Amino acid sequence: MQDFFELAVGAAASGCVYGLIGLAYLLIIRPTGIINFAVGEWAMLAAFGGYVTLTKYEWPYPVGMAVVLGLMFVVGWATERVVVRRLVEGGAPLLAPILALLGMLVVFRESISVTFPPDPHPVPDAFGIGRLELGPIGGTYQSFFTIVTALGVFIGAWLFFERTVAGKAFEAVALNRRAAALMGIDLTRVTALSFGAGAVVAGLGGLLVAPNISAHYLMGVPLAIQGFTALVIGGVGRVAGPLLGGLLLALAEQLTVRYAPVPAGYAQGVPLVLLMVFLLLRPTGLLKAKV
Amino acid sequence: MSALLEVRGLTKRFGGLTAVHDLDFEVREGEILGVIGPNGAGKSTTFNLIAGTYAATAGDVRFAGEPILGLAPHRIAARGVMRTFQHNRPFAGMPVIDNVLVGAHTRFGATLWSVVLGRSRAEEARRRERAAELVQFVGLGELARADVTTLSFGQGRLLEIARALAGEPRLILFDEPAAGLTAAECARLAEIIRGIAARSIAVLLIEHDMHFLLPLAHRVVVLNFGAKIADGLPAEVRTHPAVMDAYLGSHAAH
Amino acid sequence: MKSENPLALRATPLIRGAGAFIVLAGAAFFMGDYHNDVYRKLLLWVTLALGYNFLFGVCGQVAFSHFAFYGIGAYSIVIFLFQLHLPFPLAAICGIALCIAFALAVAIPSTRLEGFYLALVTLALGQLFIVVLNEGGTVTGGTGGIANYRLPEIYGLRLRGPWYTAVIALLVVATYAVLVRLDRSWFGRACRAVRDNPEAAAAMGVDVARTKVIAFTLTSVLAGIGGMVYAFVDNTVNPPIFGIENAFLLLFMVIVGGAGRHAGAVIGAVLLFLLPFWLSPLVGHHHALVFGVLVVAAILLEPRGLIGIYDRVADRYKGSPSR
Amino acid sequence: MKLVAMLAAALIAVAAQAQDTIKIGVITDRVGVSKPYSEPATEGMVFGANEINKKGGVLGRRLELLVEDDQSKPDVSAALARKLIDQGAVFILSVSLSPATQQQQTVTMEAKTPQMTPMNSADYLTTQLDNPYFWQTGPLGSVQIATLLAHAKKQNLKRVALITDNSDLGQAIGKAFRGGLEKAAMQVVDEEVVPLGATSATPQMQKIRAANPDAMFVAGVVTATNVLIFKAYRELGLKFPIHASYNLSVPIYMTAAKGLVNGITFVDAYDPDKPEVKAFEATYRKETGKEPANLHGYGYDGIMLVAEAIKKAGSTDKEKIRAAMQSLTYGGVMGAKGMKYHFPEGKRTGFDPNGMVVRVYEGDRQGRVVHVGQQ
Repeated sequence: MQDFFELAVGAAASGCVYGLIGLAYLLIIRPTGIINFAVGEWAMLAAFGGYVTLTKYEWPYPVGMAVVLGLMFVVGWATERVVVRRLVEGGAPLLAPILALLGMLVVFRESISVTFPPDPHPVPDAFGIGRLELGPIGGTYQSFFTIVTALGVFIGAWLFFERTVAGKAFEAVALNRRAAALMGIDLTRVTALSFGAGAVVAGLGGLLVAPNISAHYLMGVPLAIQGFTALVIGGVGRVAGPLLGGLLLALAEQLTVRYAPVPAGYAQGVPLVLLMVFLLLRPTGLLKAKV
Repeated sequence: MSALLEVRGLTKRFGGLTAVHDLDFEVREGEILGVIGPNGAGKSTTFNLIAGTYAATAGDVRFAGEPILGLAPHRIAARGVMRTFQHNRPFAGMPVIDNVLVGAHTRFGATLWSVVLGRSRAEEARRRERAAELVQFVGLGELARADVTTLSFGQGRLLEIARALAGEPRLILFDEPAAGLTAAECARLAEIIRGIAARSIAVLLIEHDMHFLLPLAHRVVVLNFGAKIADGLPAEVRTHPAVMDAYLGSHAAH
Repeated sequence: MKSENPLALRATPLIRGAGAFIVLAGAAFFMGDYHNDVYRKLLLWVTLALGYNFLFGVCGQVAFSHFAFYGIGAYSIVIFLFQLHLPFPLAAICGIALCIAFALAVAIPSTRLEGFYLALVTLALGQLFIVVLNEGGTVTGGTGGIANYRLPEIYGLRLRGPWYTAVIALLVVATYAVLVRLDRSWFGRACRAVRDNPEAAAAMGVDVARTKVIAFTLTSVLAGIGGMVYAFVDNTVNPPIFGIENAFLLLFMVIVGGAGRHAGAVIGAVLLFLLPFWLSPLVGHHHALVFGVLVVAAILLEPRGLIGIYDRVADRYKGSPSR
Repeated sequence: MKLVAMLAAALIAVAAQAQDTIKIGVITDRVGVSKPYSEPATEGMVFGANEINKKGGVLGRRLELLVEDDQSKPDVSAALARKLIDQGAVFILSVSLSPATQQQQTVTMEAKTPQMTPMNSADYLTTQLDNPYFWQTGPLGSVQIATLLAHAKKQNLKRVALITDNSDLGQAIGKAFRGGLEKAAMQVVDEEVVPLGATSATPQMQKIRAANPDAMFVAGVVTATNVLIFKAYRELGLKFPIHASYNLSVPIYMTAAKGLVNGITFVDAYDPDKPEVKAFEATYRKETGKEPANLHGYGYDGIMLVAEAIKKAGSTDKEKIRAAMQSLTYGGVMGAKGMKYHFPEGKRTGFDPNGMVVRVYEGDRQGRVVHVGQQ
């Protein structure tokens, strides 16, 4: 049982990371409908940012983190400006920006690949390596830090969409771009902001998970797939969707390994099978959109 | 004349709201039946129930004596009931003539196997010729090879009609065909619908605009609040007090 | 029309196909070993791109299982021939049957899903396939795959070198012919209708689910047949070939060339397959970066694919109004 | 007539020029999954070729490396093998993915061109295909586990756990490790796989902890995944000893796994105290200004072996090179002191089964050799 609690904390931390990546998708899907598979590469960029600022130059953690996330906003904004805006304003079908961003995935990955050596680069834990015990629940500092940070981001995102005028503007754009434009909402600005915010959230996910998985040039695609899976399981209808989906996915992955009586090599296939079954039974995700 | 389409006790509830309540009417062979009513009278719901887009809560719809309620839309089309859409829904990636050929989908006899072996060319040519005739019939002859995205709204509506005709229907369902058309286009549309009836294809016309519908329809059914409030010849319906009430009431509300 | 010789009419596409085959296959006999090898693999990519274009470009289904089916075809023919020792035709039929069974098993439930949900299911399937290959023990040879076999003799002939290239050329031409015929039939139009507007397609009598299932199964089987041919290109099969990376590359090929257009798929496959071969000597290990930039640029400048350039040029010469 | 004579003269000149160098093909991965291992090995080869050329080359001719990038794609790899053969390579060195090396073999076997991998360690490379033109001098997974077990003999292990990743080499070495452990009559009480893309290895380590083994064997070769495993090991406060594959011998662990590797035993093909290694490292630093590592050594030994074989053959005739290679005995940078590559009785794996060493991490540093060979 102690194992279970310990595992639950670690899995929750992984799930929060998947959730953050899922949220990065969601922030962009909401106003634009664009599925951006390059979010995983954004997480990778931030992880490398963490390596440079925190490991190489040994800046204090909050400073390094703030600088990296600030840069991520610029990266997201620039991605929209250079790649997406032209296609959206040119009236290209929705698939065109999705695929252009898939191309950007290659560009981001290869930029890192030619800049840094191919080995994994260490990124430090926020509070060093250590364990925190809260009654029966025990886990690493980094796990708790990840969970708390991610929850903070999700609450912030929820408040933004539910409680602020700007959030309503995002929502309005999501429902109907033309009508939103008539209402005086600056579509271009909303789109650019959504990409900036998406990059920050994905980057945060990358920074939080990097102490475990290290920063390396092939880390992006698995995160992109895990985040997308979280999004699909949870549903795009609500802000909490990706978080719920991420937690479920991480629990499924890790509990399978720990408890399912399948040979080790096949354990990695179990979440895939679960995902397929889940999609076929409930293609709209767990949380339905509010009507 | 016998009834081609019989609607009996048709009811549809969305949650607590009854959109259509215990509706009865019939469409006879070769006639133009108009269904009118103010906004929110349940016209569109009725249409979608017959076309198979919505599942009914209760009732029965028979086409040529066979029950069709609850069948998937493509099965209803295969029986010979074709439809148009109020908001044009062309297949954007195809030229006009190919759009019309999609309408003939259920009339192709060639199997996939014979297509692969190249044995279906004669049928394809025959159907294409027939589709060209229909394009001509609705007046889009010169645009047969054009990209559908270049069509005007009115031309798009005509394409909807040609596409529905290509399915060799015995009944066509029109969903507010005059909506968004200019007066000249409406006149042309009325002419085409008469031409369709003249080919002994029955027409069920759901329409908001009385001025368009009444001169065209052979018989009229009037709906309000999901129920039938009147039916009969256009002349009778025009002066029916309940109808005037419903329409004036609805206009007053605007 | 009727006065013409009906035989001549019927022979035209056959002659065109035969001509294309002779050119494609004949070219192999003027190439060295290296170019022949690249050419063989290129032709296989073209086959895959043509099939994937039908699924994605014509029928609008985003799936990432194409390489899994390529792998099912490749592995099944090898396993049936050299482990179960079936005769060649029977092994081929069993391989195709296996592809059909898997495709139906995926497609029938998946038609309930729209757009990217199908993508996710097939993405999971693609990853699962690799897991199974790696864990398959002696049946799949694990990570090392299967090697040490040769194309069996058929009527005392063993096709090698450019002669085997000719087999692949035949595959390309046949795939192209089948797909073009389907595309120009009621089935192709139904697929495009389903892609453009499923609700309107249903109203026109198109069984949307059935159309999707058939398109998915058909293109998956074509991929499987391609895989069977691939198995004898290098006489070895191993898991990395059938991974997700290649599925994404296939998607890029169809997009860059022009989704929904057979010629576009061919252009995309040729360009993107050969690009690393050209770029690598020029820019060294930056070639993958340049590849990415070129793909993005192509989509930005020609969202409808490179075939769009051809269309514009053709329009200008014909003098017909531009789109 | 004059024209023909001129053309003929030109042709002869071209042919003579082509005769000038001996072309060695190199198939590496510069962008794909094998890049972390392929790049340093290739650098080692380039360094070695330069060294040979400075000393006058082989048979009085310069070595020319034709380097091709297969992106870790086996089908591309086979095509590149043909390209290199078409361009006149008399030998091909393969340092990309194991399946890529395997697929190249289908070509070299047909074209009767000598091929060697100085680094790939999957056992199947020489067992699946009976290719007399192929050699492997990377230390096999089966040798790695045997060496580790010989060193651990005095620990009297009975119950052991095995963990690996799902990369193709990780799986192949995992398989070899399992075979070795079973052969040594140990009970593998738990076997785990950490897939690529996993964000935590805690569940695997918990399961191993529950199985309570005497020691854990790490067969994985993906550095990032191994770091993840060691992190979970530390975080769970586990104490059983770790014996790891040769992947732990790459120097990156000293920086990428700071504070995580102390006390881990690993098998290596490299002894920093060996005179040949000291000489190699000194000249490498001097020539390139960079710090060499064991991965460079694999590539360096690879090109040296090829040069030796050509020298011994006295010709660039592929058949003669093949015969020379098969009868070669050569001591290089890699392996324990005094180890020599050789291919006795037609064997095509050249790394002496007793040529591996065992080392232990001391803090973040890779310590000295504590054990040699399988005895």
